[in-house]
Amino acid sequence: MNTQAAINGIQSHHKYPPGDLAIWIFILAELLVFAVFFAAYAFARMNNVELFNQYQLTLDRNSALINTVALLTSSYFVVQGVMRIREGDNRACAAWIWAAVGMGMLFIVVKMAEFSHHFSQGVSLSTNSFYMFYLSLTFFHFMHVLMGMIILAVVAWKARQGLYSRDEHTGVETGASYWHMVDLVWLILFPLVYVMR
Amino acid sequence: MSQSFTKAMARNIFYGGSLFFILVFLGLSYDTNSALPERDNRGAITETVAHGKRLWEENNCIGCHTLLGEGAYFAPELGNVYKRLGGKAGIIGFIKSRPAEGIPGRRSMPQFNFSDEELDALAEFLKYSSEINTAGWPPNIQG
Amino acid sequence: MNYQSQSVAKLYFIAAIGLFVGQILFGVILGLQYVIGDFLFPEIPFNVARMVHTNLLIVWLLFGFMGAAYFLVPEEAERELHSPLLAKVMFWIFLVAGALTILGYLLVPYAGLAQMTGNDLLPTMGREFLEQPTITKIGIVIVALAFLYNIGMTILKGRKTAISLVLLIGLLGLALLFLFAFYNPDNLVKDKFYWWWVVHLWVEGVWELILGSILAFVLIKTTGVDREVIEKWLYVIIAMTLITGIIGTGHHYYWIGTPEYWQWWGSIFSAMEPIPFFMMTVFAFNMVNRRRRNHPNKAALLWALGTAVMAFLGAGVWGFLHTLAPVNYYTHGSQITAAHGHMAFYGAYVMIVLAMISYAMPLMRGRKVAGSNRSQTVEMWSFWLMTVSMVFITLFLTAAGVLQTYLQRYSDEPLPFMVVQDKIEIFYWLREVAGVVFLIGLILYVISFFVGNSDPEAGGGVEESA
Amino acid sequence: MKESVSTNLLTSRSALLVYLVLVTLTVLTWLIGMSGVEALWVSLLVFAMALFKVHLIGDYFMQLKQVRGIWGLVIVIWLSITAILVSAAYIFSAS
Repeated sequence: MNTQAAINGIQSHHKYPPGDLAIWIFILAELLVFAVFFAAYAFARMNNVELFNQYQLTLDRNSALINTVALLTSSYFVVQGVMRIREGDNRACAAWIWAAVGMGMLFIVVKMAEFSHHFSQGVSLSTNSFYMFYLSLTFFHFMHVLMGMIILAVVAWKARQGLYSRDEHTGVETGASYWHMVDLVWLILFPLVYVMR
Repeated sequence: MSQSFTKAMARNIFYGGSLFFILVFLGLSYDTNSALPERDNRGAITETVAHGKRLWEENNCIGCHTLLGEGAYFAPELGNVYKRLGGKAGIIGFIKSRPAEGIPGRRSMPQFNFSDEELDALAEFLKYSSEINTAGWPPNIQG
Repeated sequence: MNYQSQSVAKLYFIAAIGLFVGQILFGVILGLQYVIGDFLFPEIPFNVARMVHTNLLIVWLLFGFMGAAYFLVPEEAERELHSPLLAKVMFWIFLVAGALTILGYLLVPYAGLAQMTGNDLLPTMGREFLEQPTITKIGIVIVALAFLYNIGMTILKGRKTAISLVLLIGLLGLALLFLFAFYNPDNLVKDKFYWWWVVHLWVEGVWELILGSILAFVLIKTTGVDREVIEKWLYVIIAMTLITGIIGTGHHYYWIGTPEYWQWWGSIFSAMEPIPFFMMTVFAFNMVNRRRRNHPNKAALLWALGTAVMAFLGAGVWGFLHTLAPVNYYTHGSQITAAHGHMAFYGAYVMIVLAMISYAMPLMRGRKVAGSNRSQTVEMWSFWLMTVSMVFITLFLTAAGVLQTYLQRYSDEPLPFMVVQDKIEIFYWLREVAGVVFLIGLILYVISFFVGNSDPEAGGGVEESA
Repeated sequence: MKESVSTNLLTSRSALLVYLVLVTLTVLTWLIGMSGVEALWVSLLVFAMALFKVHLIGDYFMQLKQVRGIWGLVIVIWLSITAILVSAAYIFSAS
């Protein structure tokens, strides 16, 4: 079946990435914003190394690990979903995508617990510049996860309705590409904010 | 995999993306509103200050001056004029001293013929404005 | 012109051009007051002249937008306007209210105007660009609602295209956000915070939707490129505009008492604001290169391309110059802001309205597709005169602003405001000269409507007007 | 049936393999964080692992390895810019 998928799937080389090109323009814009945000974090840290190092220790790395694995797993599920729809299997595709949404849900729950822990200690955007960046970056990313989940939910629902096919499933690839972007950004965010000193 | 760039997807991104960033903006605005009490010197807003603000508006001071850097750029910044002119007396004295017919060839503030009470209210308003936490702006006393 | 009711736009356009002339006359007066401080003092003090200058700009652009909508929507919806009568009535109400307000500024001391119009009941006056008496503001809301009703009904009953929907969203946003003009708390920081919801979210938000849709309309008409392609890019560009522009509002929240994280959020997002403008430039030239016909109305196309370029320069590049917080710390509230404001407004909004007028006017005046060659030649001369002089106004103000920033804010021994103003006087003189050239360009623009009316149509008027 | 080439890089097997590498590197990053080792080179190592992970996501999950031209390089370009800016800031702040 896997070989079949490979044969039926996509050709070895393309001019454009999978999904609607419009989403890729959007992805580029988002990536640009995040890149600037990351650089801003790194340069702001330059002037406040001690402060950043001190408050970084108040973050919960275990939660961050769970969240990273959750996003990676969901991305993997999405990949499975894309492969299934390339075989024309709407039901399996929907199941995988719903599983990815579930992993997104896990991320949301863990992240909310983290936020509420910080808020209960009176931490806000105005506390200091480390927390400003931590909250800004994670909140901004958090919103992206929510948006990605909505997109994936729509894709899964449409797949369940049998609205995609082996030949026409751009919608699935579009949603998948966006979700991978959300995952990808977190992969930088996690070491940068939680680990690197 | 046929390449596609569809109007429908572009439209969805417009609606979704706009809504998304409106929500982020509202979130930040909410936070700003809860952080403002620490910065905006609201404790100092008395009846007199409010009266001063009304006078500031009803004489269109912003049409020449800037306040916290916003307004016209024809006359000096007034966000820190309380400090620059050394207190209320300096402000009141300046406003009172303006010649009604102006100064030949030069810019001059009009003579508004304010009452003493109005002058005090304006000065109080400018004092309140000068004590807002503006993140260190302007860079120096000249505004 | 395919629909009879489109012709109401003519009224709006004529009013817009008339008010434009008034705006520039006052602009020239202002420029002179910068160098001859007592010019017209105390009869027309600077603040009054400036109020007239900026308010006329806003009002004539609104007339332009409304006219554009009345012309564009029937064509897009493929039906007559819902109520041409309502459009005419609202035109006169708006014109009279606008004229009375301007006369009020000029004839009555501002404080007296505030008292006459009952500013005490609901104080909204005396804030930059929102100087209109409260009653005028209420009038604006009523006119806007009637206008939206008229446009909305037309779209609802007819064909719904991306262009008319985007235009409608832009106009709706314009009306909605204007409501924040009525919020004026005693707390100065809150006042300023929400004041930007009108000002910034207008010019760097919803107005750009209006700009985008008018540009798309003119491009479809003049290039004949597939609607599908143009509308697709319209969506992408305005999406980018809102993505960057909404949080980009943060670049106004650096020094007005708002929390300091805005320095980061504002810098990051507003640094991206040139992107949609750049995309618009590339898009416009691309469409023209792919054109499927040579439209005889060369002037309209020139204005459309001019918009794409000048909006990028004025709003994009000149905005970026001072949008980053560390730069803005020194340039905030200096002549740099004035430089940016002039070119951005001209490039983005003045030019797009003129592009629409240029396209629509010949049709409403009974031509098949375009004016005569002679009239177009004069119009194109006016384009270059106005555009080049605006570039120079911007350059001179930028030079003034850089010097001002250095002398007053950055040097080791900062000089007082008025001392600095004297030192940069030469640039104000040069700006005034450029301003006069702009006025000449504008006069030429008006003349272009009276030239060559008996000449045959450019290109013989052979082509389809669809 | 479309033209098919057997060199399709995204198969169930390769996807699983990539996924396992990603998780392993993530756990490794976490371990380094928990170990309390502090040095510039450790931070840069962690960062390099993150960059590699992003590259894997781009090439395999987003399937950019199969895309010719500029679109196939978008993630790599993004990565390079981010990498240069962030590591420059870290190197400067350590010295």
